[in-house]
Amino acid sequence: MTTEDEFRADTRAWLEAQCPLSMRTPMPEDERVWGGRHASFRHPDSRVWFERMVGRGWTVPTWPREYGGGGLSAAEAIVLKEEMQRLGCRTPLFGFGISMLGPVLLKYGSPAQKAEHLPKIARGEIRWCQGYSEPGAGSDLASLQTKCEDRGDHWLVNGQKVWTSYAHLADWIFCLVRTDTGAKHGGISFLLFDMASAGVEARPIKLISGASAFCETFFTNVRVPKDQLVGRLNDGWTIAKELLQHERGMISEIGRAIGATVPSVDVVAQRYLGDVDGRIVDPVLRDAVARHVMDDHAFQLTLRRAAEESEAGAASGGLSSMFKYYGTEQNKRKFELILKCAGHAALGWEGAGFDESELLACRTWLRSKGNSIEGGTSEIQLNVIAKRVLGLPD
Amino acid sequence: MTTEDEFRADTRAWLEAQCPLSMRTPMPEDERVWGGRHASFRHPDSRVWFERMVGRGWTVPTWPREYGGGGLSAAEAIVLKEEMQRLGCRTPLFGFGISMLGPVLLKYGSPAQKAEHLPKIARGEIRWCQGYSEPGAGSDLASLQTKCEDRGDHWLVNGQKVWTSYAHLADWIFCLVRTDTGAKHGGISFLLFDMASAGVEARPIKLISGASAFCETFFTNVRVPKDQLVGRLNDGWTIAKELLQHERGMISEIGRAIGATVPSVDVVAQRYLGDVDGRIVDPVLRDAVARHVMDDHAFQLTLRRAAEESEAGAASGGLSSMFKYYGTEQNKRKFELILKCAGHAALGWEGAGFDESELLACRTWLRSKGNSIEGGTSEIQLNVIAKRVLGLPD
Amino acid sequence: MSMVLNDEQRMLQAAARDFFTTRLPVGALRRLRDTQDADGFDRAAWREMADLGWAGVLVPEAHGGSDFGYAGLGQILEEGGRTLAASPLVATALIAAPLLARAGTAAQQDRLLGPLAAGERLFALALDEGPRHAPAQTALRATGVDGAWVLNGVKRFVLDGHVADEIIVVARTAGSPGSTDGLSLLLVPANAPGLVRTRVSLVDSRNVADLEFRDVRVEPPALIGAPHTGYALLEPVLDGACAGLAAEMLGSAQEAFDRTLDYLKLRQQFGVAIGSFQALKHRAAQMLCELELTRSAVLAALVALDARRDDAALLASLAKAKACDTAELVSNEAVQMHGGIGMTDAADIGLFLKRARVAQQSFGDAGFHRARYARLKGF
Amino acid sequence: MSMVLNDEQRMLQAAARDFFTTRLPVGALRRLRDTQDADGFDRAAWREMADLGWAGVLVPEAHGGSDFGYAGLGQILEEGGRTLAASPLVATALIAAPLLARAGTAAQQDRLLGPLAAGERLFALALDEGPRHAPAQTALRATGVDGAWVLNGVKRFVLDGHVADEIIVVARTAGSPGSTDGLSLLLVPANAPGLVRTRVSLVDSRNVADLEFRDVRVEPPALIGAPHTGYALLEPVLDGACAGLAAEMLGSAQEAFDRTLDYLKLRQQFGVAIGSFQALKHRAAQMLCELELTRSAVLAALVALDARRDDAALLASLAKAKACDTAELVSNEAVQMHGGIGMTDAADIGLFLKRARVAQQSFGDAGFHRARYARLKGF
Repeated sequence: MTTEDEFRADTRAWLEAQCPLSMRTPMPEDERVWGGRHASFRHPDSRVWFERMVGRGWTVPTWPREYGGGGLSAAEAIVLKEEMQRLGCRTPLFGFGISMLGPVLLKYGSPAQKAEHLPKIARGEIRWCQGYSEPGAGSDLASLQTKCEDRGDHWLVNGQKVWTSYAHLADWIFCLVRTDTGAKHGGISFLLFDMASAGVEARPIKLISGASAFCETFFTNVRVPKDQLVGRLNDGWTIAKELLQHERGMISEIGRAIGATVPSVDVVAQRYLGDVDGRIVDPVLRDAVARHVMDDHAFQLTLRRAAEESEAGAASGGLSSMFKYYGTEQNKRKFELILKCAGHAALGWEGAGFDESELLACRTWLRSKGNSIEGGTSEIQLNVIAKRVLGLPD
Repeated sequence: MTTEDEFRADTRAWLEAQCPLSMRTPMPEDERVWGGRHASFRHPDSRVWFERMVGRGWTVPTWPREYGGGGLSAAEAIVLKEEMQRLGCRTPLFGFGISMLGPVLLKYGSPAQKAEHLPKIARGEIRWCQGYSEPGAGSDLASLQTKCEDRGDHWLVNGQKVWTSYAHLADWIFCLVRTDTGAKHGGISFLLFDMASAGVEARPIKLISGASAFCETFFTNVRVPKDQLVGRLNDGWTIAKELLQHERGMISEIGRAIGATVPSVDVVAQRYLGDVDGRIVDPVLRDAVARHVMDDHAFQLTLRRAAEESEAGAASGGLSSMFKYYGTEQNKRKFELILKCAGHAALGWEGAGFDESELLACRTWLRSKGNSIEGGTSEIQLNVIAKRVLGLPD
Repeated sequence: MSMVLNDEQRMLQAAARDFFTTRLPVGALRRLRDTQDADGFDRAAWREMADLGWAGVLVPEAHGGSDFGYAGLGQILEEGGRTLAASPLVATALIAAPLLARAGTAAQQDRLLGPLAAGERLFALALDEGPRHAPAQTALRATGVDGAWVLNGVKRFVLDGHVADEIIVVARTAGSPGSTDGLSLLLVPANAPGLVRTRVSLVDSRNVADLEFRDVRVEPPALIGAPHTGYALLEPVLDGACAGLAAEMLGSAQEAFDRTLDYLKLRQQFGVAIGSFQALKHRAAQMLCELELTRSAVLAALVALDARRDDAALLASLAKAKACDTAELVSNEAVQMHGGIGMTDAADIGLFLKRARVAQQSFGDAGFHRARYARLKGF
Repeated sequence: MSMVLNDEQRMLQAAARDFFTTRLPVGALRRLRDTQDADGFDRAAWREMADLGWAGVLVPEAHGGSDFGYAGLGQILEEGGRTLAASPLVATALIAAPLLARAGTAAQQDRLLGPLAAGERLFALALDEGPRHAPAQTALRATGVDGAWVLNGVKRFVLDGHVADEIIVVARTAGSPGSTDGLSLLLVPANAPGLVRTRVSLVDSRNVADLEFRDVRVEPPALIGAPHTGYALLEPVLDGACAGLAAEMLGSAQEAFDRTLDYLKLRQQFGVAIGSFQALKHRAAQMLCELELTRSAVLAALVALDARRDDAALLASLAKAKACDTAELVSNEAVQMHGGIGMTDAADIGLFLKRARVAQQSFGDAGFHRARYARLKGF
């Protein structure tokens, strides 16, 4: 038996013994565990499962053991993932700390920063949020203006962030701030601070689709200890760019996940338009539905091809922008088509006259409009494709 | 009886007496009279009609009598036009001399230039062509490079024009040339010369749709007398702009005229797709046909509204670009739809297996692709709309 | 045909713009929504509109109306569309008024047109029974019992259904669903026993209700026109509804476009106004073309309706279809071009998106009207 | 399923690219056209292609074929598409070969597959009878007379119809037009008495002919498969034709796109490369997306055909539909972005436009395949 086989056997045995059966079922969104100072465990078993995984460092399997990680090799981490998928184990802990800040700290953090923050992320003790966009800095993120002044023994932060997801629930924030007004990209730094600091206020944003996890976050004379700046002063853009790439792929996935919560277009069409011998009665909409389903099909095949090419080492670069662009635009088209098929039935806001799937279709239609804005607008993605993939000049 | 009524009565009487009955029928394109040194009159009566109209100066009714015109007021010219339309009289003489060069000479020409050229245009003795575009100067016309050097007693012209319509049939050319390489727009002059000059060569261009009236025209050390420059040296761009505006409207009209020579889309659809109870059998294409016909309908209503607003003095500016853009794009869509309905039947190039209307549909489909390029591309029109109508910044 | 507004229409337009921007701006709809107003419109504002003669635009002067015609009402609706104004204009002034004025009995006209024009009486047309516009599918049945009509069935998404005083019900008195033959129009008082009205909350925060008829009994004078011929009476009124609604949609789309244009000039990214980016410019120019085409179609339809021309039906379908497609295009682009701010409830632009989709579905979407246009054109 | 090419396929692709760019570049088609070549393809080049094993890609090795499968043939067709190469690849190698290899009698296979793979014998499939693809509408009738089949009717736009040595005729032997039941496949020698072949000149300068059958008599061994069941034999072969043609169309569209991209970088106006204008950039990026989706669909279809998977038909329709739409988009944009030069016959780009439309119509356009996809998917 190879070491990997051995690891797989051990892992499987441990998971089978330790993962409660209830934690091997599909997870409703509201049972996700986010950790943090006010951690909640809506499903009682989720705390058990969370604590057992924390104990092995498997909330962050590849992080070093000294920081609360599992110390696994990349290959072992894949085995763990496969075994968890095989059993249907739930992800024990979610958060921007795990997916975004952690990797950055491992790469750019000082030894003290790593020692301070990584174990708390791994153990789900601190929940993080991301402070990037500002009212005046959206597509042009590098024009951000949140001011961070050196006041000798501390930094003084003033300004406003927007679209800070879950800021009202987060304990700490990692944040892009302006430390030099003389340079654009070269005047940005990457700062960490406690959301409980005096002068921090987070207000949830109501979207056209209703309540959201997004916040406006205001900083008024927030005092931040000097050692909470990550990487070099004025070199935050390097970190920001790495994280943006990551975010782009995530949003494209989220778009698809959201889309998946309502029935597929052909099912909606059959429900509202009726069918004869299995064919949607309205031939014009049937053609539109076919076009949409076929584009979805071709898009899924393209995702698979890209993955296979990537494994075979033949991946063409810049494809993440293509996937973000096409996936989000396609998701918007999906809901417009659902509206066309379902008529007034997909235009209900709340209350009587609609079933749950109809109300969800309406809200999700509205929410889908944001997919082509967040994480880099469609226009930005097209710019990126034109430049990086097609080599067209600026 | 007012003077206008009197003029109308006289005009009507003259036309009824002088216009041959055969000249009151719709004119096939090949019976148009273009005049010039090698004038041809395919229909014998067309020469009679042409000569009678020349005699009255009514080939160019508003030009002064001294230049061979009719000396009519604008109001009288409208009466003449109305009376000719009433009787269905053919236009006796066509040409870029009448429609383009004449007005320019009247405004910018020297007395000698007017005396020399205008009567010959009015009498159809000289046929003109227009030398504007160059291989390197299309959308960016002002980057033209055809060199015109002052050699003391003459200009020396070297360079190449392209898209010179009917250059191979024309006697003279009016031409934009570069007289100053130090300034872009301010280094262009407007020059006239004889196409029979040594060093001039015009080669007809074959288009994707077949033979065309367009030429490539080459100038190699062409000597041009000094007095053949119109307006001020290096001030030709002023004249060019005036003419371009004119050309834009004309091409939009030409596009529609070309489109009118093949049956309308719904007729084509019914022929090739069949109909049941009068309905096109393929419901998806029927929807596409309806969309197209409706857009045409709305576009025609818009043209009418613009005309009425213009008469009422309430016209919004910049609409010519909108009409050029929409009309030509719509014409392209029309032929793509015809191809979809007629299948292989609209893809015949020549010979057996197709009727005349099918072969014409194919050629016209190909020719329609040029509509959104000639006279300012669709992209240029959209730029103009964005700037002049919408006020969007550069 | 005239494609320019006459003086009377221009004055109406100016008065309407003034009224809606000051009295019923977008904020008024927002307030109705946020306070969960039971009526869903401002009764005081409606009285003022009636005083201006707008409730009775399509009511003959003899019955107390102002008789400005469809072209006049179109100007008012367009300006109301610019501020997303909620009011009984569509259900009462645009639909019920011409239906009663053309097809009502003398007694019905005497009793109802005066109060209608005065803004004192509200109406609703109960037509569709499913989520998509389909008059021929009417299944609600009115049966003759002891010389009276007894109604049984449901009507859905009835505009102003829960605030109307009188419901004009399209009922099947002969034939079966799928045919426009055999329909009759019946006037049912809102308080008729057996009529249950449930307000329905749509995304545009306007006023619609589902109606259930359980043995609702009305006497013979409730019949509008002859029995079984209701669709012939209704169709020209629906054409008017389409043209009028298209005018409202045009106003909304034009306003959303104008606001977006302002934003493109204002919003700076990468050191320049985003309206200087060519891709956005071209899309804006393309939207302008669609708006202009829609404007022409709407105006032509309104004028044709007033002249009762043969092509009025064709033009009404043209206007509604173009308005639907343009509203969809412009409302989507407006949100996208506003970026993140366009996604927030605090910004108004999303309200235009929401209203657009409901209006698109009312009285037939673009596909419905393309099919109708093709049929009318003989292909 | 593998969505990356294997070594054999990559080698085929490289060999094909080399062959077509050097031996049959776009200029070769232009020459055939301008010299009004009677064959419409280069017989010498075809022999070379056969020597490379390309005529017999779908012929089993036992019959002298190279048996690279659809995925292999797809690479060759795609590269041929890049240079608009005219050859018997589609009619003979893509269509006739698998039809005979799967459904032919042993005698037919012994007689025909060897010469086919050797490039010595050319075939044509005579299927459609009108300008649009519609197998069910087959009306050409084959009647049993004295134990033989007698054919009467017409076939239109038959690819390679006038150069083929053998025509595979789809004939109605039972039922009536509108049904795919009752069709039979018959092998008719090109020189059969009563068969009149007229070459037809299409805009893409390729090879098609109209065929007229007047009492054309063939003996029973001409029948492929059982009588009346021809469509079941034909359908998987048509799927292959669609996937293969889609591969060719993808190659053409990709080449037209690549050439346009080069032009956008080269052509200067207003002092900059026109490829720096954002509106053109965005349109180019959108085309790239469509090309990538098409590429995935084509590859998936070819792989599924080789594996004889259940979803091969679905994927073939997906591939053809996407290829049609992408070909139309890219060919139109290519001409527009080339500006005036794109309108000239001297530039090659117009040839891509012309070929695209004919290929779109062959074996069903995008609408045809969307309807088929929906039916296969059960909606």
